[in-house]
Amino acid sequence: MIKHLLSGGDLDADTATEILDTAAEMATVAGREIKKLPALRGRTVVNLFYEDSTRTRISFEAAAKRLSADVINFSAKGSSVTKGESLKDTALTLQAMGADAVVVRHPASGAPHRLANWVDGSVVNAGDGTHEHPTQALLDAYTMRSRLGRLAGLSVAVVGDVLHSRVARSNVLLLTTLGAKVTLVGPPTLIPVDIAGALAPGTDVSYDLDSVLPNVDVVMMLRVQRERMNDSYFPSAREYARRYGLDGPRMRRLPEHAIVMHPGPMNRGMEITPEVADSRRSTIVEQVTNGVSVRMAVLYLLLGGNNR
Amino acid sequence: MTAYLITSVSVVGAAPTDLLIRDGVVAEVGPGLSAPDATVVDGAGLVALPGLVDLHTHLREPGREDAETVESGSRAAALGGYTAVCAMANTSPVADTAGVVEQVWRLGREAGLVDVQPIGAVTVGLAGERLAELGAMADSAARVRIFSDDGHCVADPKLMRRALEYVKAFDGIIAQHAEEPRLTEAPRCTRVRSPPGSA
Amino acid sequence: MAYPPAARPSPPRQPSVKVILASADVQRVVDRIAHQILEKTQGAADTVLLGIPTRGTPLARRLAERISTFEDVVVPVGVLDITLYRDDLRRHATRAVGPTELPSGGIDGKRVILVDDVLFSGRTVRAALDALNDVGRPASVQLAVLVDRGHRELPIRADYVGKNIPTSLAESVKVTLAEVDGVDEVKLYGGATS
Amino acid sequence: MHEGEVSTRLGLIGWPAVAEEAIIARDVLLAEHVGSRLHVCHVSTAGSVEVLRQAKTRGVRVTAEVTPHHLLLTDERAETYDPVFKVNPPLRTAADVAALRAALADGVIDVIATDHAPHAVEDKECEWAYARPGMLGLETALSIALDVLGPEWDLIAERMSRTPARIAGLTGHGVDPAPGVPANLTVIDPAARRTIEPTELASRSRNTPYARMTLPGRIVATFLRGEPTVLDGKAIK
Repeated sequence: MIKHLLSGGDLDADTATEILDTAAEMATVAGREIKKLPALRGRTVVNLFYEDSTRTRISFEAAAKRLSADVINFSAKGSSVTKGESLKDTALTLQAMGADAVVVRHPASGAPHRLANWVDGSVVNAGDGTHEHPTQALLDAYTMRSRLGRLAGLSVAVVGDVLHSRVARSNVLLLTTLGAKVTLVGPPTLIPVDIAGALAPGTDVSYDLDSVLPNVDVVMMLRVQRERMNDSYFPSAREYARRYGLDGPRMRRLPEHAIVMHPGPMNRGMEITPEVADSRRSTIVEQVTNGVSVRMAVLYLLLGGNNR
Repeated sequence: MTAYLITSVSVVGAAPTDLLIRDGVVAEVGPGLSAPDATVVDGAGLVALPGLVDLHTHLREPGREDAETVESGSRAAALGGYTAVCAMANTSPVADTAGVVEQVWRLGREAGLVDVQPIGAVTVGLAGERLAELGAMADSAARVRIFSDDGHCVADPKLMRRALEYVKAFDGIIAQHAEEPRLTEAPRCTRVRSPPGSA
Repeated sequence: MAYPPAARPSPPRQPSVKVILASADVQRVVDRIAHQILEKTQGAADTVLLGIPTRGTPLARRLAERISTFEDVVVPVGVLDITLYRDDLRRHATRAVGPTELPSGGIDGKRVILVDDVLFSGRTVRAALDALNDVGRPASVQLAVLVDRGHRELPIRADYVGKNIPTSLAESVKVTLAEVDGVDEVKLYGGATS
Repeated sequence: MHEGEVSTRLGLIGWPAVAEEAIIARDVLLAEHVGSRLHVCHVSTAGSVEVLRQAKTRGVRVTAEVTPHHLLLTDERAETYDPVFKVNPPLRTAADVAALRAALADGVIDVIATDHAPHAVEDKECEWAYARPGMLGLETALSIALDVLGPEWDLIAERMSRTPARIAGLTGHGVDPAPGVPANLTVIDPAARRTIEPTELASRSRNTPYARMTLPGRIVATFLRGEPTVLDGKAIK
């Protein structure tokens, strides 16, 4: 079993499948009267969040508490102005407090990897800069599998600002490992120049959303920051929505069984319209619930045994 | 000054020979030399090269003596086989005036380990907006000949042209840090750190 | 059967293997336990069988099937995974979590009979009781095991025992079942030859 | 770091080769137009080599330097996110390294220059994005030249002594030891091999990218105008 979860690429097919299967078992806990399992009793999980993200933090907090772990939230809303503590000193502090696992979200890519050098416990990457967000990819895969029954052979379109998307990177790596075929769609300015070679061979790129929609099983819409406009990645929000937004008519060109996913939070009216977000194809709400089960599975598989 | 006799050394890869150093110069080069007053250095299997010269070094002094000083940098250079190094201008204060370049030059002489030739900034404060007093630095005791905003690119084409032209008067050279800043701008990634006292 | 005197340290040799229950015996023992359950529970009303993976699960199904052939009563069967409740979780690499499937009628107010292949230290049963506690509130809990090899470390005993096998700690008991291993058999390995 | 497959995989902001090549192309044209000399610092890409080659064939008075780390290391080093490998211009690809080595051999690149950039520990022991770019180089440059070029002493003397001295106008330096010449020289043991230990370096900083690497060659002695600055491998003062 692995010690840290820093990238979608850390997981081979068997390990990833074991996490998804374990998550399925963990999901049954949610239906119980007593939503508790003793597996991590006495373990300490620290949520170290340098970016405010209640959605991800409460998901990890719920997961850890359901497994009876002690949770310490450490939201370091520091700013470049305050001369605060370095990442290394924060890590040594957590180490001194006996943290068994550190769940870290940080605006700088690679921060979790540096942290892993300074703590003995396990490090879980909850989103680092524009690099990766592996538990998001796992809950996405879990959602696809539970909705469509399989992952191998699935055709998945990931649409939007791939260049800055840690969710896209983790998904490309994990889905390819699990045998799905990924097509990246978006304006050329928001697709990295050599994404296939860099991440996963066999990844396709398309600049035309309408040509891709009819033959995919999953379309994952990525959040697009409006501020990107000021950096002229695209001329205007309206043009972006017109060419790459998922609206009703486009949704109806999807195959009957196809599902629509979004990591949230959504820009309704930008990359996705309310009609699509609230349709029965949309898995946006269940992605959140699945997130807790998947994170329970990850924490259990990292901390449950003596994999020191 | 002590004399030194380096025996059976290969000068720049040539056949091994003896090399006598006396009064600051190479006195003799040839086989079977003898110099009773000289300290002998066994050069068997070794290669003698002209002292290395580094066109591009950061000695950090003045300003960041915690990272390096002219003396510690000079010592590292000597241990690397250097006898002269050119010190870049991105110190604090920036070496964009005769005063600072002379300070660096003097620190080099005091250290006495390698010749330290200061490089003058092309623009004031390395900001890429106004030419620094290149003439004053050229005429200073440091006799600056190379000018560079290294660490930053002289991005404005007109200013770069002016700089290239202006230094022709004293046979100067502009050393460009080639990086179009508009293509390498990183988005303002604010350096987040946990606020003090919240650890 | 008294324990044999401590053997002189004999030269190391192949651990001895002894077949305690051949496949026909296993089937007879299962039938006997089924009858005992029917007798003790007066017809197995409001009773649920929960198998403890891995081999408790097929045993529970066989018991339910035999009970329904002896008397016309359908005893619901479920599976209770205890991995997350084990007290030695931290001593081994992380274990895979198995499925827990409760019968549709649930277990609240029911008589639950836990079924496992071998009763030894009793720690598995304790974990099963913890797991049971989190999934419902049965009226009562009983325990049926194919083999009881002694060496209890907790105050736990079985209500239905297929075969008592006195063993030394140097020995090990291996139960194989057709559904899992292709053959019904109980073997005793190693230690002193009785 | 270098914009390419590795930066895409690591999610780090890339610094494309074209950003260097565009400026070099512009500046050689400017220098040619005003008829002045230009020196290009730390050339790092194959494309830059081609721009310089064309300029030189047109007779532009341009000289160029390459650093030891751009002759030896590639962008894969950033995969641990250890900022000791963060430098500006960034480490590039194997193809760039090969092009730089060839250019150094055939003279399109005139000199090796270290871009020795000491940094305090706290400026390197942090997140990649916040770390300051730069690597130590003075104490390892000749070993890397030997490693990359082999025992080509004349070529090494040309690229690391004669030509830089001429460009910088440093009379008395860059002259092969011969009777009457100022005794500015260094003596190297080419057969020696040493493993780089950051704490043993004379520099006040430790940010060498060659930690625990074994490199050929060790400086035995260095003389500055006849005075020894290094004897028996140790600094005199």
